[in-house]
Amino acid sequence: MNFAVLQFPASNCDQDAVHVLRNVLGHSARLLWHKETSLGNADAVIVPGGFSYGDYLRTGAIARFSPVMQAVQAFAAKGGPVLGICNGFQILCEAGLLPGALIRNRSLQFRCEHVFVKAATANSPFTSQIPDGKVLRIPIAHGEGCYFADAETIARLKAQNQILWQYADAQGELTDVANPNGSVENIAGICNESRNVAGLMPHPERASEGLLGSADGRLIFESLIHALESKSVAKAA
Amino acid sequence: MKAKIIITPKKAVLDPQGKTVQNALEHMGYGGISAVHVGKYLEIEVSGDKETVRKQIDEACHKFLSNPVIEDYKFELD
Amino acid sequence: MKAKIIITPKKAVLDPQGKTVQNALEHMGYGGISAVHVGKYLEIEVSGDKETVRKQIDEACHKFLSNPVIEDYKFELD
Amino acid sequence: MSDPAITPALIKQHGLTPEEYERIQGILGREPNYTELGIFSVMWSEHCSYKNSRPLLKTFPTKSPKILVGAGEENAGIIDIGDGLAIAFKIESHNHPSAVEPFQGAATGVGGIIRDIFTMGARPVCSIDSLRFGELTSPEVRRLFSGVVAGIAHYGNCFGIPTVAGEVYFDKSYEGNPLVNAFCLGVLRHEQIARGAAKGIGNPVFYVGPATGRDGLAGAAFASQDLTEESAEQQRGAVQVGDPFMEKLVMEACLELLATDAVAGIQDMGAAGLTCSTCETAARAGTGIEIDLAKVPQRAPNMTPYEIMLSESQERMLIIVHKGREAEVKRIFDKWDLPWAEVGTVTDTGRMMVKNRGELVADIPAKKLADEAPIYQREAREPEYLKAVRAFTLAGVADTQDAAGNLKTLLGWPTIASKNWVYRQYDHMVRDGSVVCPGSDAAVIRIKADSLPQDGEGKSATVDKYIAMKVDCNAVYVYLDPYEGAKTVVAEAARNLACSGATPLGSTDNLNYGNPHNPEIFWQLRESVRGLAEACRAFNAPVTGGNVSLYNQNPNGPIDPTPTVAMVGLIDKLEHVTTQWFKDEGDAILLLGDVVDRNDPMLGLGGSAYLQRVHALKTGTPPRCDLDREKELHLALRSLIYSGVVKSAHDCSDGGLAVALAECCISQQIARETPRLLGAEIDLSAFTGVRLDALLFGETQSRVVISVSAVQAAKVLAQAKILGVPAAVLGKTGGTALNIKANEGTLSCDLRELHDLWWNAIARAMA
Ligand SMILES: Nc1ncnc2c1ncn2[C@@H]1O[C@H](COP(=O)(O)OP(=O)(O)O)[C@@H](O)[C@H]1O
Ligand SMILES: [Mg+2]
Repeated sequence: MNFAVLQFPASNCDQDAVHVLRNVLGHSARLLWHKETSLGNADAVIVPGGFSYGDYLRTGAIARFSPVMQAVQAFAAKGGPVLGICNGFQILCEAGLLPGALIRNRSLQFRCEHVFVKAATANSPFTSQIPDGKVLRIPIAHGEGCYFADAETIARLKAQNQILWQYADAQGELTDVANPNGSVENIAGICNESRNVAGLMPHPERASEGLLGSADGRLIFESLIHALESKSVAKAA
Repeated sequence: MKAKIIITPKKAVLDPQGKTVQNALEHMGYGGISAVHVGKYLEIEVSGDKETVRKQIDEACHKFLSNPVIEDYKFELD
Repeated sequence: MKAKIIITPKKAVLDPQGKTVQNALEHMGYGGISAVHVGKYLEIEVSGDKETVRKQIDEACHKFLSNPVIEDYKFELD
Repeated sequence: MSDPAITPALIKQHGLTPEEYERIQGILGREPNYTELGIFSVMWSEHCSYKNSRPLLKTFPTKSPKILVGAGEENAGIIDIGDGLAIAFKIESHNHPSAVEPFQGAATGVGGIIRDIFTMGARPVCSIDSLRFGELTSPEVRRLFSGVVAGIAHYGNCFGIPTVAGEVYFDKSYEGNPLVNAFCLGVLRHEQIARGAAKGIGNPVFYVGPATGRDGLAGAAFASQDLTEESAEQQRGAVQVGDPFMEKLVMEACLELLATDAVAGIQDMGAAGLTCSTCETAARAGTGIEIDLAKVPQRAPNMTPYEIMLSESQERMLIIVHKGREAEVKRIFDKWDLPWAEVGTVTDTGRMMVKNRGELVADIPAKKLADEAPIYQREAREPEYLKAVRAFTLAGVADTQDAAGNLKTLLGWPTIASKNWVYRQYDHMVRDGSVVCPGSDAAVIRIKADSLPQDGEGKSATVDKYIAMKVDCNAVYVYLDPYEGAKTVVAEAARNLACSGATPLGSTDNLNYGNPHNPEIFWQLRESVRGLAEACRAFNAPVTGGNVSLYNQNPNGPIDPTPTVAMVGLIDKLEHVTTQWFKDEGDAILLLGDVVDRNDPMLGLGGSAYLQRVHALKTGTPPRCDLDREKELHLALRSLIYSGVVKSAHDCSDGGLAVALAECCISQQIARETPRLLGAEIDLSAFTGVRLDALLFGETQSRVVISVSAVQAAKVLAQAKILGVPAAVLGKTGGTALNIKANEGTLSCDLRELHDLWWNAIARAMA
């Protein structure tokens, strides 16, 4: 498969995503500069983590106006899969591709640590390969990862099964101490209504090799690859 | 001319920073404080016809400078 | 009563945030902008005698709410 | 606005002595003007010229066949790691700026050291930090501490560099004098090494990065005097503000440009900004340089030549480009939306000529300015306090009656407690290479294709390599015995590497001291450098560079002498990477090394954490480190690790054996709020005739706790014997408590309680 990994000024997990897709999972992946207006032959888009534009003003606020994001909008509208990780999640929310917003962690501090994450549903191109009940161990690294949306939106997310990942404890319980940032409903990641755009704060690309302590994050990429290969998501080209 | 923009968190949005500042102030012995809200302040120096500028700033606030999901804004020109 | 506090980066001090927002606005096609400064806005709801409150807020701004090394502040009560 | 007249008062204000001023007149053959006076004052400050410390630095071992760029040659040293790859690393202090404005001071410290690394052509891949503050009971100390940590986090996280290791100490001597030492390591291929030399007469000189403001005016000079209210106030006027976003762009653009071969020389504008970068590049190449200040991008209106030359605005670089290749600079910097300006040319005059709108405002022989600062042989005198230190004995110190209580006190002391409050604020995993994260002895990172300056796309694949590193300094030991203490500083860093499975490649040091004009302080400096040099030689860890920060004293007194040492090592195979926590139930726990140094009258308790915290005594001769034995220990430990039997290895340092054992039981963190606790049953009754406190909390050097599967224990003992290292089985892992039995008493602690005390101590102190 061909992955396009977007590169904004001060993206800094872009190379990590390419590394995992290319060297660990054996697919083709290339960096796509934010001034580009076309996604080329991409089968899927990864919006990587980092501090696009220094996170100045608001996380993701400036990046979403990049030329490349217009192409992403069009790609997503045609059903092409888009996955935002950390800053990428923030950018997708700012761009309106995902509902809600990510605000300052409840602790007011940046947090980098492993957390446990549970898939709330297998019904998405990003979670289908995660075994039922499996608790993933994946790191987070963010200062503004507290997911917020108004009550109506949350109700809709729940009703439509759009909550994909939630912070949990080792047993899979959605406890308050397991929640590293104060997100409503322990939300770690969500998808849009058509289920082809998703974002999450944890970094699956940092948990895709045993030598880094966990390979659980691969399940998320493998779900996406599975979906692409079985053509259960549109090939928007 | 100067556009002075104030962006504040929406009432329904958790404002941990406001809460923390309030606690700290109480700790330091400042009494009588019932709420603290922390927001952003932007000052933009801009030239042009006042009405056009007003429209531009309003648009920029709405589309870019604030996020309507979590924030309210207001501004004045002078 | 409400204390409305505005904290801005000192003139001599680099304001990377302001500069980046200015560039972004220009990129989006907003013209005529010669400077952008990004600061903080605080709203404190507080009760008490106005003069005492004024003194307290001023002290809190100086000692805690702003960083006098790199920031200026001003406030009003209403 | 006209320049002030040069008066004796003005000369003094610039930190120059009358003799130094005469020397300047001699070099110029005339009176300097105001701008020139400023230029000399920053270049001849201790911070830039090392005028008080250079003779001592010459005694460091600086050579090995692997060193590609040695100490003092360039902005950072470079070491070969095989397969055509190399690493560049260096440590630097930002102490005074952090005292004035902790957040920005620390942030710009990180930014500065990162620039030193990519200036060499390397891609910065990780950083570490060494921090010191007063005690957390003071609100002012808490403000400094939280500001510094947030500043480091802000810069490193945004830039996208993992902060993978560090150390933090809290001691009264740092109250008002915080120490912030930042280290950065980068990776490159041998042929990618860039030089900070202004080569090629006629080549254009480019300025890239943000405009120059009045920030950090003469910061180098400020760092070279005592920290007083007045000196701090001066500096507050124009604090440097870091912009990590800008630096990330500048770095990517510079690495992209370096890959084109268009660059003849490159240097960052760090301390002494434009002044230092122009005269040093010219001096290195033996050329001259001419710049026009009118072309330098300026942020503030009406800046004077003096201000432009002395500004320390951040994230700026000076690039000398091969003539005819200017378009490439423009193309790449435009791509990254970065400001650039052509500001001058390389000349054959050997002079640094600075013009401003046609007028010559400075004209100085570059080499004399850069390399011929005065050198001082300062007077040294053994400090008075050492008499009492040496006279101190354990006679008046009663043995412990409450070993468990003491252990809890030590684990909950912020200096020993877990530093997770700090490193969880740092992104320590970005770049996908953190194999051992903060929380074990040394950090280990993986070097892979994208660690190189350019992405590696299309280039031949690289072999993965594993690099270990740690920074250490027990400054109390150094205070109590500068020579012996300094040896243990290096030994501890090397031991931490050995515990992780690594062999040292080299080291970088940061000498933090008080005012060198005080003979007692200069003695501390001289003696500890002697110890550092000897130990670096012993461990085959030559010094590739470093930094000197003197004048760390305020009206309340000087800091403890603090020579921090960051050591970097290589691990050949992933299987050799070892962590400190116990792994499985029923494993045998062994001690490599003597349980106590019986030749030490203080039994390892001199300067110990135990004496400090339990008896409120900061005295006694600190434990000696026999470098030969220490080296044998590391060799033996590594060979055991290579043989595949070692499941965990953790050295005994602050707090002694009991603290080390407790850390083996409680320091594995699976995830947020999820530690893995694994108990131990320890029997020390074979070690007779030693006080219980010395046995448990003594800090005898050259000791490592390892665990191996029970069936291997006998074999490991035998192997240790062959390797000439004392070894003993202490007990086995299992259960939910740490139980220690000794002749003089016992200790029994529930691990959940120990973990909570240790893990949350700093968070509680900060709440
Ligand atoms: N300032 C810091 N930044 C990052 N990591 C830190 C910092 N301080 C301590 N650590 C980490 O915490 C662990 C314990 O540190 P320390 O007590 O200095 O260990 P040791 O006694 O083995 O030298 C190490 O993994 C170290 O890298
Ligand atoms: Mg250690």
